Amino acid sequence: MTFNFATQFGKSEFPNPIFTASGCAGSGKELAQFFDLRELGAVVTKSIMRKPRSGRPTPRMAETPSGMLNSIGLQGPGIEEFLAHDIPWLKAHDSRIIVSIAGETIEDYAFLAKRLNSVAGISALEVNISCPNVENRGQVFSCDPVTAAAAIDAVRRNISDTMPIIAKLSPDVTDIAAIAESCVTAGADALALINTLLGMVIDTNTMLPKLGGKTGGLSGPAIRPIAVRAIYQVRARLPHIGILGMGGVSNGNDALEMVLAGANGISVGTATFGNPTAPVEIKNELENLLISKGFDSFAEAVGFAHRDPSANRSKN
Amino acid sequence: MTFNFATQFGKSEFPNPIFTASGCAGSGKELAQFFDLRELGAVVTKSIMRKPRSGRPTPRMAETPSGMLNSIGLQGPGIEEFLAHDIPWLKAHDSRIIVSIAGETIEDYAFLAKRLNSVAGISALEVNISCPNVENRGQVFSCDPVTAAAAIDAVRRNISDTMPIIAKLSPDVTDIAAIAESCVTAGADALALINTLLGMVIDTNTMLPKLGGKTGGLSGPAIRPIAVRAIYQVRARLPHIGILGMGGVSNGNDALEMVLAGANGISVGTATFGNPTAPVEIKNELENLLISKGFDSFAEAVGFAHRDPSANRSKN
Amino acid sequence: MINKYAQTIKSELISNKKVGAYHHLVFEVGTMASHVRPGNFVAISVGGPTSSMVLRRAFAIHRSMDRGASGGVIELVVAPHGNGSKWLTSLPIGSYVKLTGPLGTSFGIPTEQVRALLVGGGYGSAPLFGLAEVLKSRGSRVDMVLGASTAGKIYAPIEGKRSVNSMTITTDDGSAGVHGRVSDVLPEIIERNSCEIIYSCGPMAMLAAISEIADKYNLIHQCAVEESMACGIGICMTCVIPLVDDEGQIRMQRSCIAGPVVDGERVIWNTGGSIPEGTLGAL
Amino acid sequence: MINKYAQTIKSELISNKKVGAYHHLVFEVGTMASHVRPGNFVAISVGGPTSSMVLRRAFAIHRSMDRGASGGVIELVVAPHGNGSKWLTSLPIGSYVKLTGPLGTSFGIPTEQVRALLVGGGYGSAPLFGLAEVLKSRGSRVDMVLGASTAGKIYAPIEGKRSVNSMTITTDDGSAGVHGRVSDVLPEIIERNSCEIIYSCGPMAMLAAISEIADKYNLIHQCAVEESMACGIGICMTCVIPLVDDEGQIRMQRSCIAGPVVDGERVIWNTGGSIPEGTLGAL
Ligand SMILES: Cc1cc2nc3c(=O)[nH]c(=O)nc-3n(C[C@H](O)[C@H](O)[C@H](O)COP(=O)(O)OP(=O)(O)OC[C@H]3O[C@@H](n4cnc5c(N)ncnc54)[C@H](O)[C@@H]3O)c2cc1C
Ligand SMILES: Cc1cc2nc3c(=O)[nH]c(=O)nc-3n(C[C@H](O)[C@H](O)[C@H](O)COP(=O)(O)OP(=O)(O)OC[C@H]3O[C@@H](n4cnc5c(N)ncnc54)[C@H](O)[C@@H]3O)c2cc1C
Ligand SMILES: Cc1cc2nc3c(=O)[nH]c(=O)nc-3n(C[C@H](O)[C@H](O)[C@H](O)COP(=O)(O)O)c2cc1C
Ligand SMILES: Cc1cc2nc3c(=O)[nH]c(=O)nc-3n(C[C@H](O)[C@H](O)[C@H](O)COP(=O)(O)O)c2cc1C
Ligand code: FES
Ligand code: FES
Repeated sequence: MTFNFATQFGKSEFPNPIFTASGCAGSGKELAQFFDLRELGAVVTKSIMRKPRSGRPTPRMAETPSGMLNSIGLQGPGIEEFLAHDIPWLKAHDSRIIVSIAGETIEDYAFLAKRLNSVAGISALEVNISCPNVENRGQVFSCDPVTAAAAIDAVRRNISDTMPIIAKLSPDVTDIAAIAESCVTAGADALALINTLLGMVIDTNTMLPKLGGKTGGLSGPAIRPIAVRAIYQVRARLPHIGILGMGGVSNGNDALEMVLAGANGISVGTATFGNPTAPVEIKNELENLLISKGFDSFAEAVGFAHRDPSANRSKN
Repeated sequence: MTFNFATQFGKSEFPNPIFTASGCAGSGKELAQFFDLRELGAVVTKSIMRKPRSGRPTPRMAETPSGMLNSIGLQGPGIEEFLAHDIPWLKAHDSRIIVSIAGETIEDYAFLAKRLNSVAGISALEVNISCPNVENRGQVFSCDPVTAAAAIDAVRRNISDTMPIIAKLSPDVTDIAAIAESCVTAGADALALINTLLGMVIDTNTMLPKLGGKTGGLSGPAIRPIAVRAIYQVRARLPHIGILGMGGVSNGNDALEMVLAGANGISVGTATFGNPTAPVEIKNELENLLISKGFDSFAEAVGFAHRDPSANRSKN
Repeated sequence: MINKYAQTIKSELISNKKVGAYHHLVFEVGTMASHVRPGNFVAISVGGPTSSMVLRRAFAIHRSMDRGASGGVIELVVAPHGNGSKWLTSLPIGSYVKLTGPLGTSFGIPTEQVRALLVGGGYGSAPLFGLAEVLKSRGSRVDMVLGASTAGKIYAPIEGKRSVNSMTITTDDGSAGVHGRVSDVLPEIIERNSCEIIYSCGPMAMLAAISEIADKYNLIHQCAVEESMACGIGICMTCVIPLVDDEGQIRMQRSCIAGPVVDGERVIWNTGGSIPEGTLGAL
Repeated sequence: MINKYAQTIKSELISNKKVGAYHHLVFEVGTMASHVRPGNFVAISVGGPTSSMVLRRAFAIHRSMDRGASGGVIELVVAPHGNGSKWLTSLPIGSYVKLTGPLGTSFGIPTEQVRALLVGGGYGSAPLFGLAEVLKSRGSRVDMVLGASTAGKIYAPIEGKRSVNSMTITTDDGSAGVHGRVSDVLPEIIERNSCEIIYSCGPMAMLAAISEIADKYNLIHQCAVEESMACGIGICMTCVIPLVDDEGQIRMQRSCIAGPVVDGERVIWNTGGSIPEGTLGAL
């Protein structure tokens, strides 16, 4: 019997569960110089906004122990240029596409969903709600179950029922499972866990914050235990929802950890910065690990760590 | 002129700002085999509870990238045995003492404060409110401004006005500055920032959570950017409050980062596990760094990263 | 006071030889060597100055040699297991590591002659050879049983084999010695040699099985336990095991300072991943 | 397409020599060498397999040598700055590193003869010598100015010095050459040699000062910029600088793929840590 590596989010199928992470794959083109994008489950695009944005001043990065901070500030060309350039290129190269969108107002989310509704060739929408809400003192949408749901609701109402919505959550909250539940009630098919954690580095030479934007998002292996915990908690609360796991996955074993915790797919972000072919290597390693552990399909392994250990249903 | 390394929390003075971290120095005795405890600003004891507790099952630790998880579960002998053995030993060895207390109910906090009120030789109380509240579905006290304040209030009412209270907060919250404010209003003189972040590791051999207690607290260098951000945020909101910083400090430069962000003192935890003499080495490195940067006193450096960079009041 | 002689030093690796599944490592440790007792361990930093591994690794001291003024050495037997031990076993000689030791309790050695049975599992044999030497030097009879999953995981240097009165080997796969577990052969050896005391070191499950046998024959059983350790010096509370104290109270005690060598009778074995009923917090 | 020939390889360090404040490193890179153009850079993983440093470090390629079937080499000039570059410069020869290259844009080289002025600051001189060779091979005149804070930080190998028509050195502390900055000596050299184009590489403040001079004399100015880079291949958006595009629109563009070599005229210098007014998001 051949191993079935496929996965599903909402109504969309993917031949394997390894994706890029939003904001960590450029527009796809740049990575395509290192491997064929069709090898991945899908490319998740950088979060695209309504208007072009120049982002935050440099320096925009600081390396931290087993991680990094970034303060890109959602730099991007805006939805129109994105649809004119990036999407056609990805389609022409047969890449499966998950479009990540971000807004500053509920109206932005509605607008972006409506605009994308008419665009063919998109497998799912990832809705990045870890952005400051300009109408609410800059509080991040996903920090509150009500604003999180409002953003998801705005997307759901403006896009086809068959388009899977993956709500991307911030870990900087008191109860991530509650936010997840609220997003699902509002129409999300899946959760993307986790976005970066808010962090800061102070440059001890200048004795000032190192990043131009002062604070930045912490990513990389340092945050993996937080991500695994978030995935495990949300899987426990919502046994049947889709989960796209991410946060510090650097090899197949890391990916397996998240799958066992409950992820139906894995996005690879920071690891790609250190190694351009990381997503493909991780895909191959994960497949080999799952086979060596005796799983017949990827789906069988999802959430396997939630089983009762005394039942001893371990593989092999 | 000699450099003034002293610091203060509430009405208590300490000859230098380097402390142990609660739960990371045993009862003091064990570390005393590696250096003289009088060299430190103070020893912060493990969080002591009303009754003896056996803690969580093993394994209680998992190493993570640049960090570790622990799930000790507040194992301890209870307040009476602690007062009979640990405190007299520390006093006999002339160590300055900060007692950390933890409770499962508001009444526990009140009881512990009352019990400690009659004990001489304590420089401050650290109130660990990052513990599950058994009366409120096990939600951690410091996850909510109301329960956080209630715990601090219970301590304040039962202890002398002159005893400094340091409220120790969990970073696993949406708005740590709001919790900090609430604790200060309830009578805290200072904040201890940060306790561990909730994390999980899954053992890919057993395909089950690695820790006996499933989840654990993440500490070590991995979390330093989160700690620096929390300190910076709370310092910005509460310019005149005391802050005891901690989270991944492993050398003098790390300590300096937290001081510049706003810490009036630094606790060293996980670094001591990897190197028993870390606290003393960090103390010496920090002092040398501050002197080399032209500061006349430790106090001058606290929060220095908050200055307006264009004003160019940099040292040297 | 435990760890009375513990020091933290920079130590040079002067020999690194692969022996079966293990690496035999020799470190220069200066005066530390003179304080080592059989059963003690060292904690070593791994991965170098920019390592992502923040915790030290614990290794039993296989043997120590005090060479007076010229400085002593310790020998370790290390299995390349995870990233830390793999890093250590791949170090070229001449490398330096940060090392703290000697740590923990040691095997209690009677001053009179005894008939001792030493039982080791895998690299658990490492501390037993130093112990055997001391016992022999006091005129005791020493029988040794070493078990492992397979032949390559039996660590038994030739000098070591020669220094004991008898040596029995067991392997789970039958690739060397008796096909089976150490517990399969112990009763016969105990009876044949009228053993009076068992010293053991190895995986917890093996120690539990030996404890049962020691119980049955009413023998003293000193065993070196192994629990995940974050600090090795008694300050983190991660390494606890349930031990019965003098008043009969079970307490979660630190295996790094109340152990690694403990009285087998005092250990609550087979807790199945939970805290035994009636356990109190440790001191 | 940028980075068309970029490969990721395991590369052996075959020489590591300290030269003043720098290390001159030589790596075996096989066929990669044949694709290197002056101005390209490589990104190297640091710290080994259990490193806490997750990002690669960028280094300009000093020179590359294609040796056909026997495989090519590249040379780097590396300042031991932070943990990553210190790790790299302390590697013994025979070590392997993971390396991706050649990356980024290269200096544009006119097919006709030109009178070129090459200006380097600190290790910024590294890519200029390879460039000088190509220019000379096309019959161009090459004048070179190197500046640094102090003599030890001037990197100017003897062969390199010989291969240019003139070499001027400046140091901030006067320990070698002219006491002052490169910008102090440029006008005179430009006028004396009727330079037509400036190629530069060094700290941003120096490049800004050179741009001003290039402007004044109406010279083409190709400069290799240096911004903090997390990926080096265009996927992270950390390395952006404000560049004016063909339509006159300022965009935050990635210096790792739109650069490191850019047209000095297009850069908005001295932004004082903020985004220039009217800037749009990059493509
Ligand atoms: C008292 C004592 C004596 C030991 N003596 C020896 C010996 O002589 N030879 C030998 O090969 N091994 C010995 N071990 C086991 C050895 O410490 C572990 O194999 C080693 O720490 C694994 O580290 P790693 O980085 O390779 O594995 P990883 O799994 O990556 O380690 C991750 C973390 O878990 C801890 N850990 C993992 N396994 C163990 C374990 N079995 N015991 C304690 N901590 C563990 C590590 O110290 C580290 O902090 C001993 C352990 C103890 C407690
Ligand atoms: C295109 C380009 C070419 C370069 N060429 C050379 C060269 O030929 N020789 C040389 O010695 N150095 C060169 N540098 C600078 C070199 O990349 C940094 O000095 C080095 O990355 C510092 O790493 P570290 O670990 O020592 O320092 P750390 O400060 O510990 O580095 C932390 C992080 O910041 C990044 N970083 C720090 N300083 C710089 C910097 N100046 N530029 C970009 N990223 C930085 C690092 O890559 C790393 O991710 C070049 C940089 C760029 C962008
Ligand atoms: C440089 C950078 C840019 C990012 N940009 C985005 C983004 O535009 N939208 C988004 O939802 N997440 C963004 N992220 C977060 C990642 O998608 C991912 O959630 C996070 O980095 C954790 O995964 P990792 O540790 O594998 O990088 C970004 C992360 C990095 C490091
Ligand atoms: C093993 C262990 C035990 C701890 N026990 C306590 C405790 O009893 N009370 C408490 O307030 N914090 C406890 N902490 C948290 C530390 O005091 C500290 O806040 C945290 O570890 C971050 O600092 P570090 O990275 O320097 O360790 C513990 C941490 C560790 C690693
Ligand atoms: S290992 Fe830390 S107390 Fe034993
Ligand atoms: S360094 Fe990542 S885009 Fe330039």
